[in-house]
Amino acid sequence: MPFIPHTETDVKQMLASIGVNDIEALFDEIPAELRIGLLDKVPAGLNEMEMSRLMHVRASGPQPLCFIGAGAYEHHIPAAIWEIVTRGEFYSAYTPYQAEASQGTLQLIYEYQTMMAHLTGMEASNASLYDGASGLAEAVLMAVRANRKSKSKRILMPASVNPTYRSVVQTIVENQGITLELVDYQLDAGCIDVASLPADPGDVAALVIPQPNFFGVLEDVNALTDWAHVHGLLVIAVVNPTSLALLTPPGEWGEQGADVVCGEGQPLGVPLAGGGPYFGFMCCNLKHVRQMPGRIVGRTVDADGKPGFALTLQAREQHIRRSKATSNICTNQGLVVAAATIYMTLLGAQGLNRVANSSHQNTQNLAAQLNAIDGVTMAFASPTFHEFVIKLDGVSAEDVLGALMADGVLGGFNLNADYPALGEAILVCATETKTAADIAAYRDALSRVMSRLKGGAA
Amino acid sequence: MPFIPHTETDVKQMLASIGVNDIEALFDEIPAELRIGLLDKVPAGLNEMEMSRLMHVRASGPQPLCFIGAGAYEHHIPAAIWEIVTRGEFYSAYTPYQAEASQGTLQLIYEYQTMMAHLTGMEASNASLYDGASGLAEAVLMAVRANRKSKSKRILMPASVNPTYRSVVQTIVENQGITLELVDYQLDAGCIDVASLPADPGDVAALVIPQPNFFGVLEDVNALTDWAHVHGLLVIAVVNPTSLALLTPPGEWGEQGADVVCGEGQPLGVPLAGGGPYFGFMCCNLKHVRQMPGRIVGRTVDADGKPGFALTLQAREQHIRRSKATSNICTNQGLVVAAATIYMTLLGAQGLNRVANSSHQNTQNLAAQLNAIDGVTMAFASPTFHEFVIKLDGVSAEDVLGALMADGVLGGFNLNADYPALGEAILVCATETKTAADIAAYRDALSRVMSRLKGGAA
Amino acid sequence: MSNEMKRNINSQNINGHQDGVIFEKSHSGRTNACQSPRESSASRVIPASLLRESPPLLPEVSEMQAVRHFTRLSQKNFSIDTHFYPLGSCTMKYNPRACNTLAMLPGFLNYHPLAPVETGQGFMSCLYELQEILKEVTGMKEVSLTPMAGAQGEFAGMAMIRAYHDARGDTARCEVICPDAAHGTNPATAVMCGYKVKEIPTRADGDIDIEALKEVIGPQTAGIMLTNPSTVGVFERRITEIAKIVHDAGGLLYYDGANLNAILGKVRPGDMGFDVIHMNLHKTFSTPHGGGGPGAGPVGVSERLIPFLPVPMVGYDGDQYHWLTKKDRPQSIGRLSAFAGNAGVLMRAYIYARLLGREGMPRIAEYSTLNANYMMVELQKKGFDLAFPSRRATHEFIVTLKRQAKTLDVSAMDFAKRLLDYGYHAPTTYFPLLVPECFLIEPTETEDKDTLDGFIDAMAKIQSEAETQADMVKAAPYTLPARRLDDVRAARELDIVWKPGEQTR
Amino acid sequence: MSNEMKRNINSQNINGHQDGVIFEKSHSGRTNACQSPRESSASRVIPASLLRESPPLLPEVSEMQAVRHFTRLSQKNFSIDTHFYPLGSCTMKYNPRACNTLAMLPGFLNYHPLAPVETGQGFMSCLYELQEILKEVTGMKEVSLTPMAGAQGEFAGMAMIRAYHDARGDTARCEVICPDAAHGTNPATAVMCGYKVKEIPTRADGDIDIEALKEVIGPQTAGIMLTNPSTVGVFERRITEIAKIVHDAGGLLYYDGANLNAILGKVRPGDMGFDVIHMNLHKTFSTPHGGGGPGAGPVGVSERLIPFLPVPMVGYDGDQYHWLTKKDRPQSIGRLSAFAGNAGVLMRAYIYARLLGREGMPRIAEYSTLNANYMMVELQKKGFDLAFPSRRATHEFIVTLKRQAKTLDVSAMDFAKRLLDYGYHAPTTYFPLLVPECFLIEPTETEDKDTLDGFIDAMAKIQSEAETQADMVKAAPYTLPARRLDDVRAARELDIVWKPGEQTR
Ligand SMILES: Cc1ncc(COP(=O)(O)O)c(C=O)c1O
Ligand SMILES: Cc1ncc(COP(=O)(O)O)c(C=O)c1O
Repeated sequence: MPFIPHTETDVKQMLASIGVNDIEALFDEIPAELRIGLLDKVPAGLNEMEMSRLMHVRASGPQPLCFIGAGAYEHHIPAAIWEIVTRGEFYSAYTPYQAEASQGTLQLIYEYQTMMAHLTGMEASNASLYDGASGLAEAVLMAVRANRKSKSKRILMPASVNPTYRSVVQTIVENQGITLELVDYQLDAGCIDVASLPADPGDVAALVIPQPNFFGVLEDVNALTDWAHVHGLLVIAVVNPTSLALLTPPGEWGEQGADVVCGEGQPLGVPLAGGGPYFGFMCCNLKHVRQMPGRIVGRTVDADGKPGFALTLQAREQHIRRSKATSNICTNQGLVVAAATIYMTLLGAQGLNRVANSSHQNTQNLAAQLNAIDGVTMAFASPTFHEFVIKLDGVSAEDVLGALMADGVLGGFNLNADYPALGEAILVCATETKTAADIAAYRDALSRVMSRLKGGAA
Repeated sequence: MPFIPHTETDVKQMLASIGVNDIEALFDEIPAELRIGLLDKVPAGLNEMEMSRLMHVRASGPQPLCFIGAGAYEHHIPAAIWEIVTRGEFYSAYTPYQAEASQGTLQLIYEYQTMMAHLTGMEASNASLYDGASGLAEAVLMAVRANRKSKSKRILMPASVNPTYRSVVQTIVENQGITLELVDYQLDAGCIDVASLPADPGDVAALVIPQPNFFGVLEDVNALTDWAHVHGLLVIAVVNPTSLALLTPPGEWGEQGADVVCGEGQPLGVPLAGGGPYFGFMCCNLKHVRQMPGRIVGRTVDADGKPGFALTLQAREQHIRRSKATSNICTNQGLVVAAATIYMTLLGAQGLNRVANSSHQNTQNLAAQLNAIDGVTMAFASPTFHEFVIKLDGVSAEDVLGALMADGVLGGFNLNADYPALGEAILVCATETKTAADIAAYRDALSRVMSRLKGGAA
Repeated sequence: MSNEMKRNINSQNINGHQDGVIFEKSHSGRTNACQSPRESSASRVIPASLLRESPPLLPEVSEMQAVRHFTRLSQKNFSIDTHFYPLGSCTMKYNPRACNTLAMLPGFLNYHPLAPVETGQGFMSCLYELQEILKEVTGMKEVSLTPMAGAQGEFAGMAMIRAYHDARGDTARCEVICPDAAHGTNPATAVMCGYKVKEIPTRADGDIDIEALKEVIGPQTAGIMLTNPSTVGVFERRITEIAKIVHDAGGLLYYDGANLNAILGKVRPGDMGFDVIHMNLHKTFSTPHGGGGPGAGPVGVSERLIPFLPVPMVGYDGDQYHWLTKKDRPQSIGRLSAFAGNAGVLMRAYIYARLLGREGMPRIAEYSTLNANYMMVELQKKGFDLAFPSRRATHEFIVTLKRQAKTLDVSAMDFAKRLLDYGYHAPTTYFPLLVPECFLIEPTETEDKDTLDGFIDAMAKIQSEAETQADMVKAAPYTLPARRLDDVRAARELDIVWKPGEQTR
Repeated sequence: MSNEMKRNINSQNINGHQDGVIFEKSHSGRTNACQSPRESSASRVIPASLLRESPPLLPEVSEMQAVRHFTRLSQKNFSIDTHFYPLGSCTMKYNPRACNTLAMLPGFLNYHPLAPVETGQGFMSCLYELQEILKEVTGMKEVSLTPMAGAQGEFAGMAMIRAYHDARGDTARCEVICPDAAHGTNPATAVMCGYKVKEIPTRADGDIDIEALKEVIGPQTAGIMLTNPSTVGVFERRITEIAKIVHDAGGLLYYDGANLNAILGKVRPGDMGFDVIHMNLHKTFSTPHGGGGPGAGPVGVSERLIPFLPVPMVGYDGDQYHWLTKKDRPQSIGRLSAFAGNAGVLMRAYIYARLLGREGMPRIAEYSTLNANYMMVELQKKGFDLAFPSRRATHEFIVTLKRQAKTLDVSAMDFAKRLLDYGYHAPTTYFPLLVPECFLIEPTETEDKDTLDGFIDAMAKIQSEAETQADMVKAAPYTLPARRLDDVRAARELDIVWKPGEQTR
């Protein structure tokens, strides 16, 4: 019996101790009419050898060259990370409820909090949320709670924020009566025009500022932050953590810095893996920490006066506060956070900076080369981090991406459905993992595809 | 600098403490004329990302269906094994010289010794030798030392022993004046004819008995053992450990059992990996244990009287006995032994028996199907374990194997070079990893190839 | 021997700097050449006003320092792979290693979530089949895998209930009923979905107080959140009656399926009359807890809630697997994550389910129930008080140490800490809240009898320690990397981010 | 608190049964369904006389029990990934994790050693390039990778020397010269190759006594086995002179290259005049020691020994990589292993070498030498006696505790055991044999200054403990999974195989 250690003798002794004749007797409180037979639609069990064979087949297949970003980024992941993270002591431990038996996990989270705080320029970090999108939803809920000056449940949400994030936020906050008001972007610049923001926005709880935004474009975060603060809005920053090795941390945006910082942690050592598990990070300053959702680890001392770590500020959480908690979150993304912590440790500020720089430069490089192809233009003139948008002339983005895929290149994310105003447009990314040859391969493939499709030939 | 933690400040402080100006000064005892410049032919360093890319390319390529055995066997390897074995505490520890700081490794080896002893039916096991072939060489050296009744350095070595093993033994023992005398096999049965052994072999130190032999055929080990003992020879058994779940353990061969048991440990949870690292196992009875080469772990007690483990009988070893040691072996195959120990633990006697059985049956099955192909016959009539020899009629083994490879099937080991008397013959293996479909795929491929090659068509 | 010497001898790693926080091992200027891309000289196009002025404070350590630090940290944890961990409501069972290895095959890890589905059919087929397996196991009509943990599954479930009422124009329903024993996420979720929470009490026999239910239910009731077996570890026998009461009032039934271990293959929430269920794959389906996550909380629904399931889901047209999105399912409550949820966790659960197979499912229920009942009876024989002595244990059961707290002044917390010294992780303490000084004990099916017996013995020993040396027990643990930690100070003198210039030890 | 209680409190895992040997956790009838093939009913063709009568005694435990047992065992080890491990002559440096991960890619692991080379070109290209790198690093003319550890490399080297003399008909050479400081494998190897060993002494300054060499050398001399830097941790300055003496006498020079760390990229054995060298890739090239192996001991040779190199080697014809065997190299001493040696170890070394690159090689020498010299000087400043105070340290150096043994009755062994309490693995003790009460200390380049300082501090503290509390030090360690073990009993009451009915603790 897979994973069941009982011998026949064990079972006999245990049943005798309980005083029943068979295991079935232990289910005698379940009403008979509810009992079921075999689960026919569940396939019969496989042994590990058979399962391994099956999964190897399913994991095989072509591995195309991938230039998609759009919220999940291919970065080099040092081998040490997952070898350590999957050690049983991290992998198979529970949430550190018994602090004394969980100092490893607790200290690691404390170190993680420290790294995230320094990276974002904030004073506090939680121990993670599910992912970047749901983390933004939690940030919105938190901002509504935290903005003591505002009574409104209005949030300004730029259209340059990842459209999927916007829809996740919508799903999560709408039942509490919070409304998201769209802030448009400039069609030529791909970012918000600060000058176009209303002189008197009324009572609004918060402004969300993406950096870089979904188009890879850098927003004028300083001006946006100051505008928000002048009008009593809190600022929620949604940032790419890799970019923070290079870009102004949200804590230093404008005069006062952002109030809540969140984002997707995946770029920090987490494999693409079909979309998860990733993790959402969230930081804020101490004045708001009691409004923050999720677990927080604090350093304290033990009975001998030696430093040690424990979960703290638990009065914010569902297991203590129940219906009055800051969030319903319980299980978070602990193991993924462990990976990110080791990633940041292995890279350090300089390594992360090189990742950011190299991604930026590869992207610049790719953009320049694609731009030279007939029928391909850059959608926006603004500076970008490690993504950019190309516009296609006379061909559909869908056809182009399909043709590229047949050539072994995943050319990017089709913006058509989310941003029809852009026409046929593709969001493209090149991180540090892309070599000059990869970039040339994309260029060559795209230029073949463009001339074929535009030429009308098959 | 990869893997070097020194900061500039560290280096300055350290040099100041030493009292030199630069690191170069530390090399001042090396004669200047011997110093070299850059190692031009060593390629420039790569970072992990670049190296990872390179190795992924080198590891890619077709993975043909493999029916080769001939000393290395594809078995299912439970995932848990290598996840545990590669834990830093096992992976990056040294030989357990400081017993108190190495109880993990030591206890594991003690458990390994126990399993091997029980598997082979012997009283003692060492902690491993390099591999099966060199292990046999050590067994020969040991037998010469251990056979007090014999003054000769003659060893009877059956031709049915793996030919590579025979040549390794030759390389290792010849400089000590030991001679290997070939014992022939029966061309129709594929094993030794006990009746054909000399009535008076003279003074011979030992007889080597393979079980199963290189052809997969089972030798009459009981009769062979008794013959050897009657004539004052020690018996060296070379066995496949998987087969021992099914077959009589050498400790029970004939009247008195074998004297030294050795073999290749690879089938016990060790990946094929292009040929290594594997490990050689060696067992004997207590009366010979002081002649055994290699490390041995013993259970003892600590200062508190609690059980603990330590290297023992070190007076046999080179670091104590130097030129009088039983062998020059120092580093052995510790980590691979850890894998084998976990393998045997996860499978248990029943699991290992099923592996043996299933391999045996798949092989029977495959043999029957190949036998039905025109131009293919079984070389030997004798019972086999999980390998068998086919003879090809009118085509060359080399051509057949080449054509099968083009079809994605590695059809076996070509016996031509080592056993020309067999004609065009191939040694074939099907372990428990082969499904009915795999077996059918081989049969179909071979029957296509045979009719193509025999038909003379391209 | 001086006192200081004595202390030195007995404290592991006297030279304690080895275990300070990673920042204390950092020295400025140290880098890991192997882990950073080469420096490139190409120019940047980012305006200076958007650039960071000083680098973030991240550790500067070598790769080996990092490996050593985190390897040593890991050793300070209890975990399933090292200890018996009978944490009630958490289902700490063995996480098969193959589930990890196979889910981490490069072909899966490198798959971009927005890559064309043509390039990920193997991956998607696993998710699709997992949907099918979970449907069958729960008896629900359709499953969405997207929620990323139990609590998000609860959110999805309650949001669907709300969407259902809204779609019918039944908008006055503003209350959700929860038993007082409910897990904290239940009321918290109800509030996140804009509901008010009404608590109903649990009876002395562990079942819900149906009279109380009848009193609070009404046209304002959107639904009820239950779990069965309940969080007090017993099977709610009158579940069919409860379902009828709720449905008759126009409410829907939410099933908190965090703990399915005791009913797998025995009885199904769908058959009990539930409208929506979430499952914690990181419990019943043995995906690892990872020191706090990630998990996965798929939701299953009855016929009437199908249109509202969160997207994406995986569809199959007989030829190709594809994502189902809001376009395909316009009434969906929408998305809960940027992509498809915790895919890697789902893969592990899929592998586990296939390893178990249809025969394995009921066995889980049988042996987890056997283990729990055995421990319950044996602990009772040793003199411990059960919270619900008249009932069968399900996968878990509750011991109350109220008597010990009162007569010996040794609390459940003290027992818990002392258990750590004996090499056992403590059971869940002080949950559910309604049982004073409680231990919620869940052994799971993967523990052998010797281990259970060892734990029972340890409990008995601690009991006798408590009787003779209460102070010793109250100051436990003694043998762990830390003595008892000061939680009050942790909250009062908040230290949640390390700052330069500090020294841990 | 009773004494028993006190002891209980302070012993980890009071409930010790958890750490017995695996057989004690075994219960008859337990199986791991997941890990065995299905039972098949087909008949067997094996005669009963060849079948086993009763199954072997292997553990019967669940997968989780196995995982828990071996995970817990692992935690009882010191290792590079957890501790500073300055074991002289062993080069315990960081083993980069990528070397493991990349060497274990499925494409490599599944490659059968007898598969056609067409299907393993990627694998073979790594081996070929490693041969080339090792040639360049050692300055030798040709390299064979096949020896499976240092000692087997030595064997190959000495067998080649013998084959060389034999090939020239120079068969009277029956002696091999070794310094008294030589590693035990050297004399043992010489004997395995049929030679007699002549020892020559080491001078007080650590160099070889050339006069003694001149005395023993002669027409009976097959060769000399040296290592440089020598096993006493100094560079043999007159190596060119020694080479001339040996060559003039018709002997060949064997270089024990177990420890190349201090000379990598600085000076090459080939340039010093050596005819043959083995390298321990599990030291200099950072492949893991694995608690005792596996290693790899490739050999490199000068021009005249090329024909004798052991096979297989990897050849490249500009198009395809292929195995070179006895057919291609008829004068080869032959094969040393069933296949091509410890291929997986070679792969790890190859990856390491490529990560280092040409610039990285001399850096290894520089920083390992810096660390050793720093520690040597600092320990001397703390009052420890150096074995060769007038010399530079190479990658390692020797402290002698003779004075402490004499005046305080605290031996090198006592210092070693007490260091364990401080969280440091002990240096190599009592080797080389010629230095009494010695510590051979090799920090390697991968340790940072703080760690070295911590070790130096610990040594100083132990010194003062030895002065005031010798008995305490002599009974160390106190904080490890075992107190000092009884080696004498281990050998006298030999218990090397567990037997049923026994109970460990
Ligand atoms: C009964 C019950 N409900 C809900 C949850 C919440 O699940 P999660 O932690 O995955 O969000 C848990 C787990 O802690 C639980 O035990
Ligand atoms: C100087 C020296 N020579 C030879 C050897 C033997 O190498 P191996 O243990 O790999 O056989 C060693 C390693 O222990 C050594 O240090």
